[in-house]
Amino acid sequence: MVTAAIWPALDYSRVPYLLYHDPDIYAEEQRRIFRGKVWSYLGLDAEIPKPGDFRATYVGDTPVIVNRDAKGEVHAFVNRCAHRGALVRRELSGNASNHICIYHQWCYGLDGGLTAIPFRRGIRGQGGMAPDFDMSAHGLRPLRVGAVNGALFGTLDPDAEPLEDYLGPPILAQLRRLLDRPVRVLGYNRQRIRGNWKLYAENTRDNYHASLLHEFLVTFGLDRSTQVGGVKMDHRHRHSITWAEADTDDDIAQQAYADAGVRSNFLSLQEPDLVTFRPERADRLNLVVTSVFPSSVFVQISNSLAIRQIRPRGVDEVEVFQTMIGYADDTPEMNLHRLRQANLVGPAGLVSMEDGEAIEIAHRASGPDRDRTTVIELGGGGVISDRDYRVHDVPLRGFWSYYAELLDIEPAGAVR
Amino acid sequence: MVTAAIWPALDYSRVPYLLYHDPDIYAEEQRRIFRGKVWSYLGLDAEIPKPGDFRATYVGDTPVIVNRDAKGEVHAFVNRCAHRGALVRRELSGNASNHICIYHQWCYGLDGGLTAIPFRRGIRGQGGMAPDFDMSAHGLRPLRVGAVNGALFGTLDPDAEPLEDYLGPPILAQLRRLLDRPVRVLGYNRQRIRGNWKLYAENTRDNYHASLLHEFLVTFGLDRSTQVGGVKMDHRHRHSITWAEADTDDDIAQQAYADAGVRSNFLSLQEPDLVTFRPERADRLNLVVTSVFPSSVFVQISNSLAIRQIRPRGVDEVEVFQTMIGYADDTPEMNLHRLRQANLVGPAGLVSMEDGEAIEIAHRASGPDRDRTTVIELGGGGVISDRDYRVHDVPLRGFWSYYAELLDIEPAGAVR
Amino acid sequence: MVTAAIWPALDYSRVPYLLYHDPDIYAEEQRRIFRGKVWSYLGLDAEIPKPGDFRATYVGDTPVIVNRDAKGEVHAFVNRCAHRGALVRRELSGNASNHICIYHQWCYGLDGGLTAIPFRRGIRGQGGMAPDFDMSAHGLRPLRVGAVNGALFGTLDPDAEPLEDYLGPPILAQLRRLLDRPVRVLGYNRQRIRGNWKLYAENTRDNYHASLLHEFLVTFGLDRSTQVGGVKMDHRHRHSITWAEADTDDDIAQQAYADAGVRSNFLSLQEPDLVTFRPERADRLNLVVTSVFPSSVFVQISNSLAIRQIRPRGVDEVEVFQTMIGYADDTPEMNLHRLRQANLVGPAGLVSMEDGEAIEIAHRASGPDRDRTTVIELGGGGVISDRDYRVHDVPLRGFWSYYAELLDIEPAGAVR
Amino acid sequence: MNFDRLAVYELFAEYGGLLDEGKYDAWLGLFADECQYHVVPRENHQQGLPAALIYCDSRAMLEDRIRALGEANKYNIHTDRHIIGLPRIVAAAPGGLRVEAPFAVYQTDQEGEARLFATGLYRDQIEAAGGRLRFREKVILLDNFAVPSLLATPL
Amino acid sequence: MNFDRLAVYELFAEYGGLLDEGKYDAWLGLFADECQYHVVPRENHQQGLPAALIYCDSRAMLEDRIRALGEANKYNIHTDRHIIGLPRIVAAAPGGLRVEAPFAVYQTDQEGEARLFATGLYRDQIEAAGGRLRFREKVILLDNFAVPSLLATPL
Amino acid sequence: MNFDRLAVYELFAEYGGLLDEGKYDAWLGLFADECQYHVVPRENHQQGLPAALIYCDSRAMLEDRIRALGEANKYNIHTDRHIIGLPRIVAAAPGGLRVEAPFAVYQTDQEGEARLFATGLYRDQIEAAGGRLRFREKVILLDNFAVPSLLATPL
Ligand code: FES
Ligand code: FES
Ligand code: FES
Ligand SMILES: [Fe+3]
Ligand SMILES: [Fe+3]
Ligand SMILES: [Fe+3]
Repeated sequence: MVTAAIWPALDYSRVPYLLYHDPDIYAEEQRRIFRGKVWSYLGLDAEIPKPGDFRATYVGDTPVIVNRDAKGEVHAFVNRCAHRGALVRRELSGNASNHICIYHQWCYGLDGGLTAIPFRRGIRGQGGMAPDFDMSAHGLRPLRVGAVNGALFGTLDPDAEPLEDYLGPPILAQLRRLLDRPVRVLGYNRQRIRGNWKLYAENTRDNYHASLLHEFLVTFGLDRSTQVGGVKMDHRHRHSITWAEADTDDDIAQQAYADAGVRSNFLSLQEPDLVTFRPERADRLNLVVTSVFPSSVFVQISNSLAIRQIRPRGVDEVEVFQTMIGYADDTPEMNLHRLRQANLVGPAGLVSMEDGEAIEIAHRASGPDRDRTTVIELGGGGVISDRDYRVHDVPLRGFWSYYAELLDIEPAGAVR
Repeated sequence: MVTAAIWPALDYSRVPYLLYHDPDIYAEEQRRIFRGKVWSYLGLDAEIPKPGDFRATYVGDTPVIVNRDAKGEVHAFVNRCAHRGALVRRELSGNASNHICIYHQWCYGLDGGLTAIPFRRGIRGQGGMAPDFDMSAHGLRPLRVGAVNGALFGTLDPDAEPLEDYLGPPILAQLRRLLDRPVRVLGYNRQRIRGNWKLYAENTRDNYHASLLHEFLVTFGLDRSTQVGGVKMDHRHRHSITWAEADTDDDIAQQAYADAGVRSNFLSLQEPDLVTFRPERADRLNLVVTSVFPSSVFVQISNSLAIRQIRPRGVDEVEVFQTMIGYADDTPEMNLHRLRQANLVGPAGLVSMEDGEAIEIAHRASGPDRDRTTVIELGGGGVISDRDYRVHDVPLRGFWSYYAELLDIEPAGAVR
Repeated sequence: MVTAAIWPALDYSRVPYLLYHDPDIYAEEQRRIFRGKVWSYLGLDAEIPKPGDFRATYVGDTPVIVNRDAKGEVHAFVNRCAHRGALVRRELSGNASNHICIYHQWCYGLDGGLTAIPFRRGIRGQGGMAPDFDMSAHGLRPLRVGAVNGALFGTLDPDAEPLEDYLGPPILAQLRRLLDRPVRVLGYNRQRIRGNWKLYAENTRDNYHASLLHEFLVTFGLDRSTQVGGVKMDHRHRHSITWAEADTDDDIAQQAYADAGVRSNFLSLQEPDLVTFRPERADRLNLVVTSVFPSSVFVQISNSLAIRQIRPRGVDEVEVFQTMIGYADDTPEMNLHRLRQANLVGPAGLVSMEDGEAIEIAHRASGPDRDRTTVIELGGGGVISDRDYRVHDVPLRGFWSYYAELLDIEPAGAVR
Repeated sequence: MNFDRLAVYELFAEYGGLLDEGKYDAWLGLFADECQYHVVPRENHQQGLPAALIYCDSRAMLEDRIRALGEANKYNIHTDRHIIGLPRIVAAAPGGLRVEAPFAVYQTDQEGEARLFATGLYRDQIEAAGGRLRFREKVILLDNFAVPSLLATPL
Repeated sequence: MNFDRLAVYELFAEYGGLLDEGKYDAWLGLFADECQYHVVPRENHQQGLPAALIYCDSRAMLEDRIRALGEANKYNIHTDRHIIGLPRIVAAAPGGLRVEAPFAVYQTDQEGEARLFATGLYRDQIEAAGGRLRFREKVILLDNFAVPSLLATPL
Repeated sequence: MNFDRLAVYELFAEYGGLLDEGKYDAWLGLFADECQYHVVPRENHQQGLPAALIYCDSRAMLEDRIRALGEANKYNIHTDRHIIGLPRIVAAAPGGLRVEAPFAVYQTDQEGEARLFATGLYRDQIEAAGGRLRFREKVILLDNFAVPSLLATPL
């Protein structure tokens, strides 16, 4: 089993490739992280507005149902029958007054409690369950549910800290900003990447790669490392907010990229709407990526708004499940604008498709020798802290520091 | 490695999901069970009537050849060349006077003995095998073969108990009933289910699920839990016979299902022949499912007769290989009737397709947390015994009790 | 982990099937053999004639780049970015003045050295790498490169013995014979075989199988075990040369095959050019297969010339990557002749397609019981030595003896 | 012949299109009043064995199965996609054609993952009546007779 | 109708052929001056949600994307292969046709390994102008909306 | 042109059908007396390298290979299934056509498990002689040039 000895550097600036490729470590992550004391994004209030509305989702690789009961309260539970382990709810979404497993038709209420067992008393007084069978002890495994402005989170650990404490003030502020009015779901997209889930978790925290990997950003002038921006983290540095402000670098942008030897010949589009930022708030933020440990990401890129779930699918594959949102009060023009800017993100996204490729080639090339390590020291090593500039990858070390804590492999004298 | 500590209940009423998902346990099962002292169904005399007739089959995941020699005697052996391990016989069936491996053309007789090695003495007196090479020590690994009314069984353990003792009187009686006259093979069907083989082994022993999962049975009035029926087992409870009698519940059926809240609106078919039971014997049995540990099943559903092999394909997949049979003296009408009722079973079977789905969703949902368990106590827990009613899953506990014995993980004080 | 106890025979005449199927052993092989002190064929000088020319290849399953620098010198390095492990060069071949990783555009020179990091000094003096970051310590992992008449070899072990010592006189002589004039690459072919890589390594050393498995050889009179031929090895017996001379057995061929009961009815082709040997040298050699441990093979079959890389792809799959060559001074007629005789080899090769099948059926049938072993004693057991006849498989034992040495599982008293 | 051939092409295009949309009643409309529909494992076909996976020797049985599918059976929730190769007219008899067409069917699960579900050959009798073509007999030779998961919706 | 149908067949054959050759500019020539091109996950289509994977409601946007693909985006180096089933003419209006065709796209990586990349349905509006057919609207219903790796080159 | 195109369609339908039935002699009948048949890895084609997987520059060589397949070679026992997309007529010269068609071939093993075996493009020269079409040259561009297992039966 993996131990604290695995870390060559105390500030998490070196990550051994083994951590991305070992199946046993993957199983540990599912147990100690995803089924542990973290909070995972489950969905939106707006997706299950009416009593009986339900949606299937995942916490790590554990299938979960979120639904709203008759009283309007939201419940979440593991989608596995207490009888013989079948998926109770097979549909991805719908409306129902209870959940009936197809195998033997055991029936569960919207709170996950077991409500009926066919032939529980047998037939002609023969068979069925023993009279003392405790229905109340055989419900669907429940999650604790919390919410921030209609964004639903859940945890499988009854003793997990409260959601607001888990997120911390900066993250809370950003979620409240993004969800400051009723949302409308525009649709979903999914991407199956042949790489370990942590490569994606790092990618969303990686301020350094954006304008270097996603040339479209620079080529068409959408986002540059020269803009005013930076990163903010919670006090544990497990979460991170990457932010940038629009039009704050016209002076130096071209020069800086020229110096870095990076192509930045600003082409123009026939349909500029695709990259036109229409401010929706007092602030000038046109890029905000809020990563919540371990696997939830809230994204604003220009006027394209999305929430991502990172869904591990074994040690070698990850699904990125993305919910595209707008606001209930969007004008038809703004709605069309968002549908057009949806071209920027997702598996076919003009500023995101590269991530799929980057993660796959990193997973492939790092597989063979697993004792070698990555280098994470843009913005320097040492103590992990917020930055008000963009050329750094500090939040990755924050991710790993909390990862090590949960897997109980923190090196003695770890620098965090 | 797995130990006796894995069982939370002494009467096998709780099965940890780990047992369905751990690759090491799968390897142990192949070694201790399938290549151990059990007997496995290999095929039918009727499939290899003539000298030289052979068929390829499996014992667990080990490829095996069954053939008839010149004297009319049946032999079975592992289909792996003694030289460098190639599959000796590549065809699934045929007629041959010996088996020649394509790699170096080593030749084996119909008794599995090594009969010839090309250039054994070399050429020009140079090369070839050492003179003292013992041909007789390098035959194909043999199985002991036994038969019941033309149903062929084999075991890889020379010290296994005799077949008849292994099966025991009730199983023997049922096989002799099913095979009480010469059979004719009508064809085969195969189904690849993405689930552990034991989920299928449980399914065939699960009296409780039939009319709940397979709605067709009730909807079209073919079989109901309210019929007179039950289960019979051998004295070790490793095998089981699920039986039911036709038309024995017209009084209470509808009421019972209504009480259980299970839909039972008896629709009717345009072509009733599909569900019409034509008695072929004195008894009224219209459903008999005889499960022989670990992986052989003999089935009568109405006039549809079949023999199934459960073929494990790694820890996550199983193939159900089914041989559809009739009798040599079937009239053309009865033959057509059987071909029509074949619609009931197999991968597209109107009363069996659900099993594939049930097993896949159970395998999927039980994968993530493997320390949790199933609940097996329909018909109550405690001592395992025959039942003369249908709402129970007792034989599953019988299966697990013998499974634990063979894997040498019986808990102290096990209740069997 | 595997130990010396695994060998049932001291002369490597018995190989346990476990060695072909255990994933941990596979990982050990990659570490101790392929990334250890062996030399692997990388490609040809003729494939990267100009400065900046590069090709992607593999050493075991480690992706490697070979290129020629501005000074005309050849370098090879692991194709994995020193930053976060991405594949640096994604194209299989081309010409470039440096290698730029797409993820963050770190730039490497043709010697593998790290030459540039975008925004290394940050922007506006903020961010970037720490000033003391040592560029020179973060190049691409280098291989030592050696060459024999334009055939490029590489090793990841800086302390590996010199290439010429590794190959030894007989192998060197054969490579120099095959590459005695400038070569021209005619093309490539690839075959993905569902079997362990060692089954292929054995196959190329297996003198015994040729005319028995590849009936075409005998049927159309291209090659026979009755020809004058044999095997030559280096002093460690890790490499081997299988050789045969044309038209040296017309006297006894038919009789010998008849005695062996092997069909040898010499059919004739409408287009004899396919099997016509056009001598290109003083010697009469029309078949030379030079196998270099662990995974390089140089082949002359009639006038068809090829170099093979055995590329392991996990424990259960291997790719055979074959480079078809001719000579720069081939006449158009000879060029056409080679294109026609290319029909003999490769995945569709008339004298090679069987190997794919033989390896797959050996891998499949040997999987289930892994404690059983192969038999390798054609030409007798005991001390490993050259032979001047063809009916033997002695070089396989040579392969295993060196394999055991590198994996450090040599049995005490091993006979080599 | 041209008209015929194009009408045959259109018939197969409709056949696949209607199945993939789940319009089973409209799909039944492509069969003659007297028709047969059989799904035969290649294994049985090769050995001359009569058992089929689906055996409907009358329109009644075919309609029964479609009804059962909707009313009683449970199966994996999925989307079918038929790719049917160019049909080949093997024989033309007065009022009827013998036509063969290769096919591949993909299934996509609810989470959007596709897999190859079936490949095989349609061996059909087509009758021309009232100016339109309908299937009098459809024998589906299933190449991959080791059926993945289960076979519910028609091939 | 015959001419139409064969011209439609030819249009789809060209569509797939040009994409697989990477001739994107010639491919753009198969679209009308005013055209739309959308790739819609079946998941969204079924739930009546408007978001698409690729949403080009003008020829300008479609051309922008093709240009970005060549000038700015990086993606897995691969070869596409379209297998398009027989197109089905759903409706014929004056000057235009509504046509549907099922498709499967395979991708082969640089090392020659193929995989099924996409299956789905083309739901198109085709206009006949100047004696040739062009796509006025192409809606690509993507069955396997859990996109393998990423979606760069057009479906 | 109509007649031509439908005849071309029929030719490809026969081509795939005969191969999948293993009727190799009848299949040879679809080739002209002077013909070529080459299977070319896309890798070599792209790099302008001449070597092929199968190189038959005369009918004699093609017949030799078919004979060897039956008389001498051993290979995995399987069933082929060709799905050939709509052929595209690239050029029409007097007495001949240049035609391209995409294809996918599935193989099913003896136990009924199917897999994608090959995808690629037929690039053919077709000659019209004696009222029927035959292949004068068939170049098979193999996309997945990392051949699964082995290549025995013709693509
Ligand atoms: S498994 Fe759910 S009811 Fe039995
Ligand atoms: S492996 Fe069977 S003869 Fe050599
Ligand atoms: S991984 Fe190569 S530059 Fe970052
Ligand atoms: Fe990114
Ligand atoms: Fe069942
Ligand atoms: Fe060989």
